Amino acid sequence: MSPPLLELNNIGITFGGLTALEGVNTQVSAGQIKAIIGPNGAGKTTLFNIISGIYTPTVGEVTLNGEIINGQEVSGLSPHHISEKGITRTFQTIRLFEGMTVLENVMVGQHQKTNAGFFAAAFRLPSALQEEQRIEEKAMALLEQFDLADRAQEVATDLPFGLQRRVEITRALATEPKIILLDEPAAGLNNTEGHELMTFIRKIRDSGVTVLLVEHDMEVVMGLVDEVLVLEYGRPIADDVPTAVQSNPEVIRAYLGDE
Amino acid sequence: MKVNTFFKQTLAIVILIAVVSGALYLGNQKNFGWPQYTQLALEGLRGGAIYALIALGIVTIYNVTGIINFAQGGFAMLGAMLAVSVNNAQQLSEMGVGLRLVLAFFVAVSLTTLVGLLIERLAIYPARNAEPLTQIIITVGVFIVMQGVAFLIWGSDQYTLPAFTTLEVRDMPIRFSGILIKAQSFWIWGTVAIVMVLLYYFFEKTMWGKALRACAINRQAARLMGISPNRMSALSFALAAALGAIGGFVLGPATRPSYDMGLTLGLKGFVAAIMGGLVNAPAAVLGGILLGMIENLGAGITKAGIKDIFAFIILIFVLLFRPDGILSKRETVEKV
Amino acid sequence: MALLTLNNVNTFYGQIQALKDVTLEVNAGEIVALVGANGAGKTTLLNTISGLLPAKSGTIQFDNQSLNQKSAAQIVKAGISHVPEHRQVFGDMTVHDNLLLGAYQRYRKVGMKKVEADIDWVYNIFPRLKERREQFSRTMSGGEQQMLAIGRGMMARPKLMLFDEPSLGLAPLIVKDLFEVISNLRSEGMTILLVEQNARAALRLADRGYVLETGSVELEGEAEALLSDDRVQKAYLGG
Amino acid sequence: MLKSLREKNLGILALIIAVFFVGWLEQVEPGGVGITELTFGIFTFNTVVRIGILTIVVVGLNILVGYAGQVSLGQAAFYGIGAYVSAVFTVQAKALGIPEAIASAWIWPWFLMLLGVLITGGFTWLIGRPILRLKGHYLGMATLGLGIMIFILFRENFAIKPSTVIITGGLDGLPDVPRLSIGSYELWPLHRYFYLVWFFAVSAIIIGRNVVNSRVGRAMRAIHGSEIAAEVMGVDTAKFKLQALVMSTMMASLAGSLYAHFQAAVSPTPFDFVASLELVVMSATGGVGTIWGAPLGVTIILGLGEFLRANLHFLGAGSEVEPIVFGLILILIMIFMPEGIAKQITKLFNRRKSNQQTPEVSA
Repeated sequence: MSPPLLELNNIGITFGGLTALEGVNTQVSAGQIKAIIGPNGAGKTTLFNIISGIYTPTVGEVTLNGEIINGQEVSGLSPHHISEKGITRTFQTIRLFEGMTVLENVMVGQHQKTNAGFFAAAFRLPSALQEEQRIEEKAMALLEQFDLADRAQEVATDLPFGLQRRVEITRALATEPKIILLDEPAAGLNNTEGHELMTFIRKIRDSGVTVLLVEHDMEVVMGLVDEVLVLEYGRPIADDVPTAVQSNPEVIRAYLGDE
Repeated sequence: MKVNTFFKQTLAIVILIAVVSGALYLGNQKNFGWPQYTQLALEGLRGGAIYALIALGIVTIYNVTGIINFAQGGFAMLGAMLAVSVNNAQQLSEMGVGLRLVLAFFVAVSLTTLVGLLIERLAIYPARNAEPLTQIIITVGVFIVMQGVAFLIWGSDQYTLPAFTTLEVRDMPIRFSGILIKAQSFWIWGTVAIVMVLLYYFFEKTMWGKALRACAINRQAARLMGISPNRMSALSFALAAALGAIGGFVLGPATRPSYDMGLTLGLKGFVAAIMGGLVNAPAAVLGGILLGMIENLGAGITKAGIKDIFAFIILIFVLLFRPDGILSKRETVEKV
Repeated sequence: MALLTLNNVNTFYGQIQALKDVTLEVNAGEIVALVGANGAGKTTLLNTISGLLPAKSGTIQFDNQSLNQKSAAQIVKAGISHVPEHRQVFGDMTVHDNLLLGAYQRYRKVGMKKVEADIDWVYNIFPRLKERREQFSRTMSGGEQQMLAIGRGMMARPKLMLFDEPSLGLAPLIVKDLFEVISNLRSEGMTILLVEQNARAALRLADRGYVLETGSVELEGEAEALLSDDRVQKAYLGG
Repeated sequence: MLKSLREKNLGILALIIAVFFVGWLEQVEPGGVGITELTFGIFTFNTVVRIGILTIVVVGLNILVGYAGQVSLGQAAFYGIGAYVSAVFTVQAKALGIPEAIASAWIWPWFLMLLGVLITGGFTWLIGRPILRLKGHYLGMATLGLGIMIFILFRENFAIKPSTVIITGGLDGLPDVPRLSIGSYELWPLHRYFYLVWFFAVSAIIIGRNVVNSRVGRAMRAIHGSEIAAEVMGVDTAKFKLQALVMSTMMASLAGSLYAHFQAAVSPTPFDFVASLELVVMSATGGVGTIWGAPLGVTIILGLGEFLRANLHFLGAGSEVEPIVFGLILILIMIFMPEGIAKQITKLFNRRKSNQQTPEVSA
């Protein structure tokens, strides 16, 4: 059997003596949609920050296709290196680039796929112009694919909230990732937008990108994902298919309190 | 990360050793002995005490409002110049010098405090939600206006204030085995010490002081206590203005006050505040004192003209190696 | 009679609508629990009541006066004390100073003597705080900090207290103590609006409850009835 | 996209026409009379040249501050490095032991201009990485400190050992910086120099515009929007911040050299801390995040200064009122138009546009 696409081995991290995560082990196979859930302060976003290389874990390591991409021994890697290797993400609070159009936002996602330097840009060398043309087409194609093409020239941060979410995800997809991390993609969306989002995420998976998401909206989680990892106080308490997690007494206790 | 920290620490130590040995070498070239070094350090301590006062004002405002106040040096200038005006006033020539100085002190401090309050209400409050860079530029604008008005009132002359001990322009030097200290230095140290004690009392024992601290620690929780951040912002500017004015007043006799004395003082105050990590008042005081001594020693062993450069060398080193201040123990965690 | 009434309140965080047409009541002398999953808008609701976040539309009535357009300070003065989430004690200040600041909006009116007497009242309820009166509050355990946050809220001598997830991050035994304290506060004549993620514990304590889901009230009723209602679990874990 | 490009080229074309028009005006009525009349006495020809020089600096600063989002409060010092390299190695050539044949060649000042740019760029490239790791206030303070350090070196009396010549001229500065020439064609009187300055200024605007509308510029703007989001998009943020800094300081140095040959003298004051802040103010007034904000901001601030100097005495006030009015206007601009005037204009424009489109949007 081939190794899982993404593997977390005994991840732990402490901040100033406080343990935020401890003993987190999990695997994500290619083509899956997997969710991380848990009560407030369980360490879900911290885990995302580790996978995307923003934090280095105190113990343990993250591997992608069997290669260690984050951990104490490879601590020099910045998030942009990890993005290059094929992991990208979105954020809990949308971080679209201010003042840039939807198209330009998505074109930034193509950054690694291009290499025009400073001088090529300053003097509009033909190579740079061709490259611009290429990634503009590529970005437009992505926008078409995810029904955003008619918004391409609008300033991204002026769009309605639900669309901003989708632009942010499309931008991340423009990096051509193997795996995309979505941090609370449904937060702040109404029911219609929530359902649209579920369709959208399935579309992403069908296009060959593995999805790992943090989500509170249980309707989204249960209706969408293949597996759920449940964290409580930085420790995993369940890692299973949704129906099993839903009836897991530990999980119910974590959410609702003792019987 | 670990390798990085180790490298940084080693580099810092190597630089420190290089600087100290370089300084000693240069000192030797000039045949410096302990008396000279002590003399330089003590003279530096005088400036350092003033920097400490200015840094305290900057730290207070920063803690409460998050604004770096470029006009802080202007408060010191205003304190000194207002004192000069009172002292030189024709109408008061009947009065004894000592009494006049006491009056000058109260006029300088209260008027400057009022100016601080006005600045906060008119220039800072309307932009309280603006970007930090915008706010910084506003305080720069305030400083330019203050300096411009000062030039209008006092011209470009350098004035004098009588020394507090002799009540004359010429101060009394005090000798200790080869070291010479002006009596005004003791007034400066004494005043700064008293101000520190009063500030401590204010922040620790009064409800206003506690409310200011609460606002600095957690603005939202402070609001839930019924503390208004807007009022605290005004209070912090008033307090900072008073601190600056006191500094300018006691420094007056030791320098020649003029309309443009604020810039350098303000900048040195920043360096001191940043040495303290911008939020830590006692560390800022220590920063001010250290800064005064280092720059004076540095100028002594090299050239007097480049005295100011040391402050900024220190500034850059502190920012690069100890961005949380010289006393900080924690490692900065990058926030997302 | 209703002490606090919210009518069709809508609140936004930037562009996100965090509360949608929320209508609820708290009667004098009640404990009302407000439960719901992460991100349901519970904290936003409390922040809207206490004036930290302005409501975009709708009315908030408290004790026969409107709270719309009132500043946080005025709302404290009107008699609402908000014990915020994550405790938010002033860490670099002593326990005693934290309590003093709790009386900030009224110390000039009632005088320091009365304030000190109130502090003794709080110390009586939380003897642990008295032991630690000169200690910096950040050096205390989570449970002690929560007690301090509550004591600090009590120092405003409010008619209504808002609690935001007081059980968060505390061991079950301490949570039990805490809930007992909250229940005792009611016997002292205070009205309580309690936000909890821990739905079962909160509903056991409360008279009535509201279940919030993505910014709107999905369910309301007697606490007893809600406890046995399957739809509550659904609101948390989906159906 | 193509359409918007054409619009931008139109702007540049208009600017070039304006430059030739002003140059022609000067030749018809020398001494700046034409300009002065046209602008109701605010601008002299001299000011127009200064606007050109400072535009180069502010275009660079706009890229750094407005696009890459990194504050520099010490930019005047880099402007000063260019000026001092040009001045010291021409005026003090003899004292520095530079052979007469080299120092008097027409190409020598041009070489120095390039040298200044390379020195400045090299210097900021070396020190940029650690400094740019700082953020917000801290970066502002570090660049401020750096600027003041360099300024103190300009001001200081450094003598070359055997002789007693003070190479930077200390507080008095250096007089008699030669004019530039190409071969035997001297770029003087002023209208010739004017064309040179504006050639560089227009080039700076074009290059700036090209850069910000490219992959590099997009990366910089992304960093401004969110450094961490840019990172996860694969942008090496440290690299692009450094590029923006190096580019902006090189532009500043180039402008500094032009300034030295324009004034035919250098002294420390134009490169001090206040000058650095004035540059930031120009950039902010014009509007950070637009290249056209640079010439606009420079024009407004310099024009304001000239206007105050020329007109305040009519109001019964002396020139000493100028900084006060300047400071007050600065505060007002920051309170009421924090995004700058260019942005305000664009917004007004867009609002009108979007008003026309309203039915479509609401459908």
